[in-house]
Amino acid sequence: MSISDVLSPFTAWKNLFRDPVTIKDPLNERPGAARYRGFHKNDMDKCIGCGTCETICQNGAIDMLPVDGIPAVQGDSGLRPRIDYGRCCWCALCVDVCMTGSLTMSNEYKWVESDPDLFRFTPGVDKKYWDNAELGYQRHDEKHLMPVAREEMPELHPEARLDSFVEIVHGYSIAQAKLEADRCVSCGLCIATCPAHMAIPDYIKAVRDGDYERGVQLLYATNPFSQVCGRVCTHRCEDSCAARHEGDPIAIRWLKRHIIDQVPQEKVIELIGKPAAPTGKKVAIIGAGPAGLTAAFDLARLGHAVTVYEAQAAGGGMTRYGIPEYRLPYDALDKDIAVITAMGVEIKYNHRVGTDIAMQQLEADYDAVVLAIGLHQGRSTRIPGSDHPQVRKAVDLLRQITAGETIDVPKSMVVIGGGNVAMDIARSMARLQMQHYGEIRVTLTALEDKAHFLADPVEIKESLEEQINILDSRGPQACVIDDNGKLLGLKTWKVLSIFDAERRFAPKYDPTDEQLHEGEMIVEAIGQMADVSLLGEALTEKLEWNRGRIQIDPNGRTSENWLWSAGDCVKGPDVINAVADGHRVATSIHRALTPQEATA
Amino acid sequence: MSEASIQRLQSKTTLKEILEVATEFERTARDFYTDLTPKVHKSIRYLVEELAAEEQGHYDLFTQMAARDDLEQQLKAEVERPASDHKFSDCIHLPDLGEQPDDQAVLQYALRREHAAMEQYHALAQGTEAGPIHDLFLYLANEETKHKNELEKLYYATVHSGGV
Amino acid sequence: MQQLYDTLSQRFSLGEFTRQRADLAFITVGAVRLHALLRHLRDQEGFTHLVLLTAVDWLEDGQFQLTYLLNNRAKCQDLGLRVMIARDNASMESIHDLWAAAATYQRELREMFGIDFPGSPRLMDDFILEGWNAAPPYRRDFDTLEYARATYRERPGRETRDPAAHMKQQLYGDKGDV
Amino acid sequence: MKEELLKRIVKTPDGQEIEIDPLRDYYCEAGPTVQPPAYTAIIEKLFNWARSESLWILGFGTGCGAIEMRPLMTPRFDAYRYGIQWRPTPRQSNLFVISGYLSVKTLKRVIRSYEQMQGPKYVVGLGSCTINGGMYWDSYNTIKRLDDYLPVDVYIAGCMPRPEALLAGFEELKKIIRAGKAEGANQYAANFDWYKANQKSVIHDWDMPDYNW
Amino acid sequence: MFELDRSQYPQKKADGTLDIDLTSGKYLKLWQGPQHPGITGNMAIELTVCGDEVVDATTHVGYLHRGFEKLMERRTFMQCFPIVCRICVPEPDFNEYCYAAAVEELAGLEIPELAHWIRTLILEMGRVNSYLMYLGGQAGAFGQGVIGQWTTYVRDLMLDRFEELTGARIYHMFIIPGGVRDNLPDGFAGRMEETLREIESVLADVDRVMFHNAVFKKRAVGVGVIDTAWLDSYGITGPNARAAGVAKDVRKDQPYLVYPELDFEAVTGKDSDIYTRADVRRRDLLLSLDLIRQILAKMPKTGAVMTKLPNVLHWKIPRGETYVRGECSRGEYGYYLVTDGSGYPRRVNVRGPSYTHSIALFERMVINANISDVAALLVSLHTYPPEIER
Repeated sequence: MSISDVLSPFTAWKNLFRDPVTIKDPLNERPGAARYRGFHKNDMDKCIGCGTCETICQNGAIDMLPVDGIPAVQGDSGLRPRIDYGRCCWCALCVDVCMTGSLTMSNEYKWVESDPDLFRFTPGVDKKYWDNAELGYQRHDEKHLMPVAREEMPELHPEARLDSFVEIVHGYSIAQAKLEADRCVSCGLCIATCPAHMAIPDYIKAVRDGDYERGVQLLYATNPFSQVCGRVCTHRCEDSCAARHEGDPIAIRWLKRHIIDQVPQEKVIELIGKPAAPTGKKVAIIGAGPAGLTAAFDLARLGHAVTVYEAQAAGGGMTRYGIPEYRLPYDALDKDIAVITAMGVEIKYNHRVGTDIAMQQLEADYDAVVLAIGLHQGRSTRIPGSDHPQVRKAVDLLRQITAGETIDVPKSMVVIGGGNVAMDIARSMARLQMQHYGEIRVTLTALEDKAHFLADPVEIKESLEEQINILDSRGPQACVIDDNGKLLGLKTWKVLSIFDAERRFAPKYDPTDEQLHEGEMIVEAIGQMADVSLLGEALTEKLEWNRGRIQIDPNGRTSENWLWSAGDCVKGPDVINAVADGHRVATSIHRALTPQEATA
Repeated sequence: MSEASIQRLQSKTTLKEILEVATEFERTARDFYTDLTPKVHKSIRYLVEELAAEEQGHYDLFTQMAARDDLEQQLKAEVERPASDHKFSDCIHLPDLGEQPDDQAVLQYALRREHAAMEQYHALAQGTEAGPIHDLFLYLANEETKHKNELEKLYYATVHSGGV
Repeated sequence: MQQLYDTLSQRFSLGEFTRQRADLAFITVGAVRLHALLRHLRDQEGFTHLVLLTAVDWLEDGQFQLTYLLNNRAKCQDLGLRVMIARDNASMESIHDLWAAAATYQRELREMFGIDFPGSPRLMDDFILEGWNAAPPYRRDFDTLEYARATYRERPGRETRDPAAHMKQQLYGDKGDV
Repeated sequence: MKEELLKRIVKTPDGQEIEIDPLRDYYCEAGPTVQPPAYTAIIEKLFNWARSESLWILGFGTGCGAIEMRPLMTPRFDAYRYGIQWRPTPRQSNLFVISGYLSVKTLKRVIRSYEQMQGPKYVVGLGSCTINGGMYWDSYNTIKRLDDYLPVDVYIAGCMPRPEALLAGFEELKKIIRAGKAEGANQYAANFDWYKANQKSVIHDWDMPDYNW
Repeated sequence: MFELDRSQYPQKKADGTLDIDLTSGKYLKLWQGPQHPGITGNMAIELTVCGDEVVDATTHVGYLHRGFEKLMERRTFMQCFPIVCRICVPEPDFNEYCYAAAVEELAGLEIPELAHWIRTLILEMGRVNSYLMYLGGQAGAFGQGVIGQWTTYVRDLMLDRFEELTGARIYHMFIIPGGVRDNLPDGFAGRMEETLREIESVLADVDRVMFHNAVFKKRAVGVGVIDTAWLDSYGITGPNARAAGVAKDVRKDQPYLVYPELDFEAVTGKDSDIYTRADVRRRDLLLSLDLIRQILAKMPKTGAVMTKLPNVLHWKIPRGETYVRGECSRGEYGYYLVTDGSGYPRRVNVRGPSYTHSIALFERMVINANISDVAALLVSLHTYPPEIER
């Protein structure tokens, strides 16, 4: 200790001559930093009400509640997060996890109330002074709290599949499936979109947990066509997936397939369990497609005796006779059908109702009849020349290929249509061409431009990989036939626009842009219709019709109380819709066949 | 309207006569559809019935119009002939409806007819001076356009249903 | 660390050895000779610093795991000793005679897990909690949320909906059931 | 109950032996009473103005939020210029800032300190924890709603609120005081039994008199 | 000057209680805290005094207990991230770092290099703040209020840097399992340099007014000596140990993050009294300022700050256990994490240096002290109550 220790502290007096450091108006002079995690904002246009913010909030600060003027629609639950500032800790995990990036934070931080109940609000709905704040916490670009890219599906290389009907998609390995299932946030927005309302988040969880037996049980609770739907479902659920907003949607379809791939068929049958005791009631089902067989499965499980009449030699309907083997191998389909027949369903193949057995007979012999005949008649453009024998319909050709009939493979051909059926026939014929001639000459023309093709984008991508020449925006004008009656090809005009100002389908053509697409064969793949001739004149007249289709009530029952109808023939083409429809009529039939007191 | 009917219409010079022919068109069309109804499959009868009702509506309009005396002056005016566009129905070729036409055939016929009617009424509207007759043709042109658009949608949905 | 394990296993019967990092390993040891082992480690092997003493409740196995984490200040190595003791009437020899600071850890373990350390100073005094009359809170079978709900009042007015259930109710709930 | 709170015989320095019962002998038993406003409105207004301009905060950092009090009381934010200052003892304070969560153990001390403060007195709750439990909503050791145990005048949202938010809260409190609406102490007196019952429902070892002024 | 020999004072019995007759009239029980200006944070010390001399002391903690270790067992690994920082208010970042590092180790995650640098930067910034608070507190314990006024001001400047970097002043929630939340904002290094200069200028004043101050020296030199023999027995780490001449600093001994790439030596003292401990901290603070400069100069400017995480909503970590430590301003801070293959930690144990310092050590060293020195003694150990009871 020295004299300097006594004097040194007095140097503090120099501060007398400094400017004060005090902030003059701290209430107004100090906005939060650009990254400040202040009060919440929510962009109502972006929010889909998936509730992931609620899930991650460790404080239980977020409630999902309906909001006036925001209805539930496909892909948006209509709920919006309400935040309790009696719980929040401003960690911004909700912002980080937000699937759409709708939830953000402002840099405002002053909120004083005497009433503690006022600290609950729905950002974006309850107007707050910070709603338009420009600064505040945003999620860093690279920071997602979950992977955003879909696990890639291993597939047959295009070169390897040019001449082969072997299934293209290999299916996920267990490790891949776990990674893909891991991406799901279990919000459940997809369930409403799935026509069968499958328990999607639950079975994805089963994949995560590796509990495939539970997965199979979940699948079969809503869908007996897991092999089929796991491969060729239109998977509209994936359009409602919360993950699609900032990445790829979860591969729901592939995960479904993965589950069913993991469990041997005997185990599947064991897991489903035995059907209920026989009720003594008999049901006839016309058509062994997805709708008919789903209804058959449900009814058989409820104890009813079910007989299915199928005109073709094998079951599956359009999934067998319309979808090529490289998309849906027949043995996969056979497995689904085998599980259904294991429930006691009898399928009479090669029995065409109306020819081999009359409708009246079914009406007399059974307690209920389901009409699930699908759409097996191809539509024609009816342009000049379309009645030439080398102008074929896609469904007929596809059926022939499935049935193993010999087809006179043309060296070059033109397909009319931009849907999946068009892709199917183009790709099937291309494979046959490759097998026969070693080269592919298939031209596909469609009215729509590529952005509006009805076909799945994957189908288009794969068709191009398989050397299909796809010409979009071409309107067919005539099938050109030479003087010897030989088909030369298809004449088309350029489509200028496909929709009118009101977004209505009304294409305009440019006749000066005319092309001739050379082809020994032309295949029309523009649409299908149901062949209702089996009904006979009397029943046709008796039934009520609704705009071209048999009229049914919401449960699938026709105006004749013994007859129900389901599937494509009443709902239009879609496998999963057909399955949903099958369930619906089965429930309705069961209720009709069961005495009231038992159901009460 | 058939080709013959259009020529009949062209040869007329006064609106009154045109209106008479138009009324006739609507009537024959209505009768055509009405006669067709029992011939088609029950599932598509709704379509033919709707078409017949549509024509009946137009027929009624014309009949009322012709009965009004306050239109005398206007009905004497002369009109020009319409030009053609390249709409969808141009390319739907007139079918032979045959004994039991299906929905596609009926739709194709109806589309063609609606299109021609639309063009015709448009031209007539252009050729008349502002007034009730002008408004009527505009209204009808608009009606036929709307109807044609609906039919096109229906045609697409019915015939091109196999997109998936 | 492997070397250390080999040396130690000549004198003590040791259980599983887990090398977690180059400078961190865990060894499972029996409760009986723990005290002697700790003394050996402290006095002979240079593990003079008791980093922490804590417990893990393996409820499903009916066991508590006591973890004694020691640090060798000179070699900059850490060694964790795992001791499994029965969960019922859990009791363990006190080590406050080896490290005075251990008494505090043992007080906490007594209060939070209900593990007895006979002879440890002020063991039964309230430490962190005051007037606690429920099960020791760090035990796995003590449910803190349930306790909080039963003891304290939450502010009313909270409710939430499950998106999937809400969509079902709004979009398709009753259809097919008519 | 602690040994020193039990009834016992003690020897005085001069050798006398006396019996003491700490909970009765060391405290006054009288409960709080509702204080009516001053006899004329103008005087009450003047009082309220004076009260609002001298918010003396009790220096008891009950939780996290206490860390923002120091910047507030030092030159940068300088709360003194607003008539706000720290006091080391409840006797000199009229504002209790509950800086976030309260463990049951602290709640007991908070009640004691609050009751020792001079009326009219005010309570400010900082952050989520005082409103609805905050991030400790599922903790076995913290209370969830401050207003169950003490009358609260103003809550400030945040976790934790910044010094500026605190200042905004104090400004709001001043307004309430000037409006004559900061009646916490009277509310506490009027609903004393309700508050006491709530307090005792969570403080299991109640070893103090019911009112500690 | 400070008696270590307790033989003439009352002895403790085997059960830890004091062998004295409290009713003898010779002794007095004196409570400091939890509501007391001479206490650091919300804790209490129960003193038994004879005259103005302390004969026994008991530290009472638990006033800030929220049960973090329990709460974390019912939160997913990501949900634990926001709550850990609350365990230590003045220097929260160590919790974030230790927790993140422990999770990353058991989950097998590698984090990007830039994140390592930013983490180190944040930890050093936090250390600066913590020391600045300490200096104000230490001076304040001797009645020198002005130091606290200065250091709180410059600490606030550092909080401004924290705010622009992390988005918050106190609870930064920035070191997230997998990396850090963002890169430095534009122009950060320049503003940081200004802040560092301001702190250095204040520290120069502190040096003159506090450390070269006859009053401070009189009160602090030779008072509160920690015997080197106690170091292991009481688990003493950090500046408390380094002031006793033990050059132990985790940053140097078991280096983590980017410390191997920084140039520094552990700061030590000799005399192990209050003054030396304060001086060690002052010099360690200067070291931190230097480290911040080194980091800003050497760190990569761009790159990823987060590694790819699995879906955190159902993130499971295989069974395992680990201990991750760091050198915080008060000594060794560590997280012991046990996982059991589920989506939740099986057990988390937080080892804060105050745990041993403010209970076992303080109770030992306060004996024979004057009542007036008790507050200064407690402050000189630099303890933060919330990390004791968690």
